[in-house]
Amino acid sequence: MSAEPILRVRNLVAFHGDVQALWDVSFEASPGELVVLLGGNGGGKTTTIRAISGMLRPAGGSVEFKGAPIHGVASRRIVELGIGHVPEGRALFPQMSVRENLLLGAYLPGPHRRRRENLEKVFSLFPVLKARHRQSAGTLSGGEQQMCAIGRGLMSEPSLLMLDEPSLGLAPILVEEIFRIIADIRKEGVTVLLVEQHVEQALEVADHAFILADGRTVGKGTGAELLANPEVRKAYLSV
Amino acid sequence: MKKYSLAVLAAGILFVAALPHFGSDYLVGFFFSTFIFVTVAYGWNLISGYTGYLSFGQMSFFGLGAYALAIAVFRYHLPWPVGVLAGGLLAAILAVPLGWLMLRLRGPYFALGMLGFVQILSTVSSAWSSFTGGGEGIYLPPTASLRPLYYAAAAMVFLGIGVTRAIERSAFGLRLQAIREDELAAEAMGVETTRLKLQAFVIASVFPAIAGGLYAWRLSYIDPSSAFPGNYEIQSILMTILGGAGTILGPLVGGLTLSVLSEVIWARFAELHLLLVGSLIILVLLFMPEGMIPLVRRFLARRRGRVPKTGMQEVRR
Amino acid sequence: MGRNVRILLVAAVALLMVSGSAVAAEKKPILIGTSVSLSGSYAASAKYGLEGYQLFVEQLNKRGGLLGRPVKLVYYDDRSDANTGVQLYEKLITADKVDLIVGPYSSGVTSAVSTVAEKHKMAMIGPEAADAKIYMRGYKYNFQGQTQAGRYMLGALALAKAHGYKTMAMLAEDTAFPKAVSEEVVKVVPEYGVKIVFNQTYPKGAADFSALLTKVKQLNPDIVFANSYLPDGQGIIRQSREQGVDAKMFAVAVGAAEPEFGNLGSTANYIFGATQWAANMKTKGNPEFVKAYKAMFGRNPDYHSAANYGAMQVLDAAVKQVGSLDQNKIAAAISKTEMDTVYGHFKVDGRGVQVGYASALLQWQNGKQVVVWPAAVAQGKAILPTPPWSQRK
Amino acid sequence: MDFSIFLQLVVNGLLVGGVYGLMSLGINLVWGVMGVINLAHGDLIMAAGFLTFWIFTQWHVNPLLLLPAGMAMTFVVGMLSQRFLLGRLPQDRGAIKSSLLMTFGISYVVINLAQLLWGNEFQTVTYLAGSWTLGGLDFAKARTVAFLAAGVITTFLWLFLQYTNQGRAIRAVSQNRDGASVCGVDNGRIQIASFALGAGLAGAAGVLLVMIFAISPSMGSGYTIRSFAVTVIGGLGSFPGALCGAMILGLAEVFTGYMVSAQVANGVAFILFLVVLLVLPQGLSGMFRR
Repeated sequence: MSAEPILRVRNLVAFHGDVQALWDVSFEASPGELVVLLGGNGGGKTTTIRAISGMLRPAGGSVEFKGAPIHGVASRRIVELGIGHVPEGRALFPQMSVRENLLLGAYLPGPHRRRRENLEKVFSLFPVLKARHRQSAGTLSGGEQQMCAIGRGLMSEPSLLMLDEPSLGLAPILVEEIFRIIADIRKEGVTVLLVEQHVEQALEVADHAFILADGRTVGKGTGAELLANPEVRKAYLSV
Repeated sequence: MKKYSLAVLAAGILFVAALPHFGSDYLVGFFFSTFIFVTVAYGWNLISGYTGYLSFGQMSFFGLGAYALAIAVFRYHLPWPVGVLAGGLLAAILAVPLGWLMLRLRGPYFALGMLGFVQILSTVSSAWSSFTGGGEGIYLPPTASLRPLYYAAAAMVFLGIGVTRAIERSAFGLRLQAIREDELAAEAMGVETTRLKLQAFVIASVFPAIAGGLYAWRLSYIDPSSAFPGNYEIQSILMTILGGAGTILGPLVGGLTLSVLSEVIWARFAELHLLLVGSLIILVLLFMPEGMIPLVRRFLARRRGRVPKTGMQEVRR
Repeated sequence: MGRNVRILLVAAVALLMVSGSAVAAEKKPILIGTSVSLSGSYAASAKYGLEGYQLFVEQLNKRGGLLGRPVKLVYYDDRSDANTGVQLYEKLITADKVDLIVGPYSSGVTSAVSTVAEKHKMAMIGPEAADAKIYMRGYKYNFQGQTQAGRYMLGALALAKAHGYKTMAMLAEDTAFPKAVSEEVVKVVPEYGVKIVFNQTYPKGAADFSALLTKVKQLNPDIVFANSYLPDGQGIIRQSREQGVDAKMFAVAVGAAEPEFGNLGSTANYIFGATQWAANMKTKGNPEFVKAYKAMFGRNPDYHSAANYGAMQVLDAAVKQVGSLDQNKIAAAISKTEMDTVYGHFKVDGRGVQVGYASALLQWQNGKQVVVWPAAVAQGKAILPTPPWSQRK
Repeated sequence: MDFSIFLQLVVNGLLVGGVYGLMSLGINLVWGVMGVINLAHGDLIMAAGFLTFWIFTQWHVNPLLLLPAGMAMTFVVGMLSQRFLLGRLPQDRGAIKSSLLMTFGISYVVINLAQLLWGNEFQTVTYLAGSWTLGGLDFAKARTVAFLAAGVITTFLWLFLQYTNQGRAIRAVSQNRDGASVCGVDNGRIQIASFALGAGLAGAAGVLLVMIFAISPSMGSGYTIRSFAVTVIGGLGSFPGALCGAMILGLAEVFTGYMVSAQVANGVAFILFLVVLLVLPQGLSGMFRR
């Protein structure tokens, strides 16, 4: 990797209550990269992301963002530092309008001051959200909800955006749409950390990918390398 | 271990049986009141401690029992034990449709729904004055001797311990605890939650009803505010959580502890009664939410150098 | 580790609660036991009653006590709760072994503890139980030391008759005493030529009377009786004004006799209230009692103070007459006692019902209570009819 | 029933309903954001009422001017309760149970402190006597003023929740905590703020209540249940629903009092609330949402 990594996770350990979920997770992402986390259910992908975004307190290991340690830091501070998180299941505010959902993305003081420009940017990225900005988020279709969630993540002006299963439960045509959007986001210079079930599509666009199993990093490589790896193909691409 | 607990039980029965022969009337009266609370607490423990449905409405059965006794004795001139048993029976009968309606509610909805039901019964008893005497109440002949009442209350406490113990060790009890831990999961596993909850609810209704009947006979006067005493509800809940909700001996241990404390509070800190009770609730919730019994059990296990058994209530933290 | 500290903390609080309990036992003095509603809904009035007891005991000891022994008042808080009262009297009689007992506050608590007194054969005068039913149960050791409820509104009825008022609406709290007042009024109104057109009760603790008063307004009665305590009496009068209920006469059974009724300001004027006692009444020893009370407690006594003081006077007289603490003889003596106390003329019938004490009537005039009936104790004349609310400031 | 009587009863019911609405907003907010029923709500209403009574009798201050004082007092109590008591409870499956019991403990403490500070008597502020007559209908002055004040406070609260960044954050936490977290909203802080705000609203209701009814330290639980009933009738988290529920309760109490009896009127809140709970678990707003 050429540049100094923007995100570096080393030997991360975490628990869900009394149950250990992460044993030893390590990976890194350079600025502007798209990094994909792969792995089966219970591999620890979501837990890893939640640990990075401060929603879960890691029990060991370290997380560094732009060279500074951030493990155990409150989620509010994480967002302030520039890490956006589009959680699994979208976590929208169903009874609020689309516009309000997006404005909440710009909750912190800095983004709040620039909320109008940011809103315009998101609307230009997702014209459909502009058309429906008065509608309550709970009444949107699945794909629109995902766009709303991503839009809300962008409102906080992140330099790293973590997307947890953005295409889950979407029709194939919408999955394409989501990947097109991810590409657009990268063009803006945002580093993207992606957790994805659609492994093939994800690896096609990934700069680097890491494989997690049972809470451990068990493999890594560039997107192309992994796509070519027969073991990976067997385990995750069912070919 | 088994012999040990048998010995404790025998000693307990002996003490309770002998108390009226050496203790003053005051002491007997004190234990009578304590047993009334503990009986209510055992009912609460079954529905809220084991099944996990927090009820603020056990006083509805208490009041029902009190009125059943008063009306049986005053209007129908029946002997008081008949009135007490009639109250228990009425409560069980009422609990079936009531539980069927109420147990569909969860969390605070159930808790406050039951509280609302107490208010409704209290409204009925004050509005239906031709039958219940309304706000004026019903005067009963004075109780000649406290002893039979005392023994009846003591018997209810033993019954409470026995029933709780039998339930905890049965499949029924395990399923109730499964409902408490995760009702949806229990249902998914094929537990007939509706029927089981209802059974627990009905059993739990009989205890306060009988306690209410004994209490009314002792008081020899009953009106809406004495039949549905809100502070009794809280006292009995506090006793259970202090001793340990969802344990066999929790209500008894918590009840005895709190009664002794209360007795002292009344005598010495009359003006601070609520403040002390309230603070005790807060302290228990903050510092020993599981109550005394699990704490003692863990302490004993540690002394014997054993890892504490991971029972249901120990996991639930 | 942390857990142990927490347990210690809980234990410390528990110990703190227990530590005050050491009670020093004193053998010598004659003990008089009672429970007092120091907390709960009766606390305010009950405190006056307790002070009446305390003053008498203090004076008695200055005079050399009873039967040559000093006297000590033992009391606990019954929290305005009947069941607690029962437990406390049980404790007083069996654990503290008091020699004499006197009654608690309110008809409800008195009714419950009367059975304890009866069971232990302890004579008890109940100075705060107006409900005569308590004494109609064939008890032998209980005596009513308060004007019976039925007599409270006789003065107001007499005035109504004198002014030729014909129709009446009556509201009462749905508890023993106010209902007893209502029942008696219903029984006697024909003698006064008054017809009751509205007679309803409301539950204890009710605050909104607007619905009931809308109905009363529709019936347009000459007289409104509120058989009420202070808060509900105030509420009914205030809301009568708000709803424009223009009766010619308003009377409140208990509430209007309390000084706090004056918080209603100008709305209180013209309102009548039954009163059992007033500081300036010419009962026996009253001025001295009021003076001593003020000196000891720094405030004026109210009628509860006087009633409880009066009960002590009767008990004292009975014990002195008997010359011992024999409860049977004391009970017999009380039942035959006929004497003038600060509260009035004490006399009970064969059942223990008070037949001596009678009620007077006062009216709020320019922010002051003026006794207007009976003529023997009247300080002024009743002003009737009450002007319509719309013409008042 | 005479039509003018009918209208008069409607006026009386709506005027009381306005204050019930204000009472219920605090319960609704706290429940929505935290899933907790504050059982001390009615006692905070009572405490603010007593504070008002006390200042009024000492210095004859217009009770409406005491709204900020009443609100501030209960706001602080609420803030401390959440920060040091409720916020420290373990967040597990038993959390609802322990938080309910905790607020109950707080309620006892508040009652006892009020008893110590202000005594046990019933008290009321006799601020405005009599009524205004409009079109043959009597508008009790104190009740009308309380109704209007409740309306103003409700409007301000609605504007705050709807249009400010913090207000939006409160609503966000009530709808999805994870979602709020990833936006940088500090859940713990919002919970403290919401609980304090809910308590502050109870305080406002208390200041207005003592202007129209007599209150005593032990009467809080009746108002807790009324507030809860209004919330259930209207539907959780629904502003118009809550106001609608409050009006319905006010009208139901007045009409039952007139047509049946005061005893039944006293219990009508519970009857309504149980019926709605069992028949329409989402409340009235749930009926319209479908």
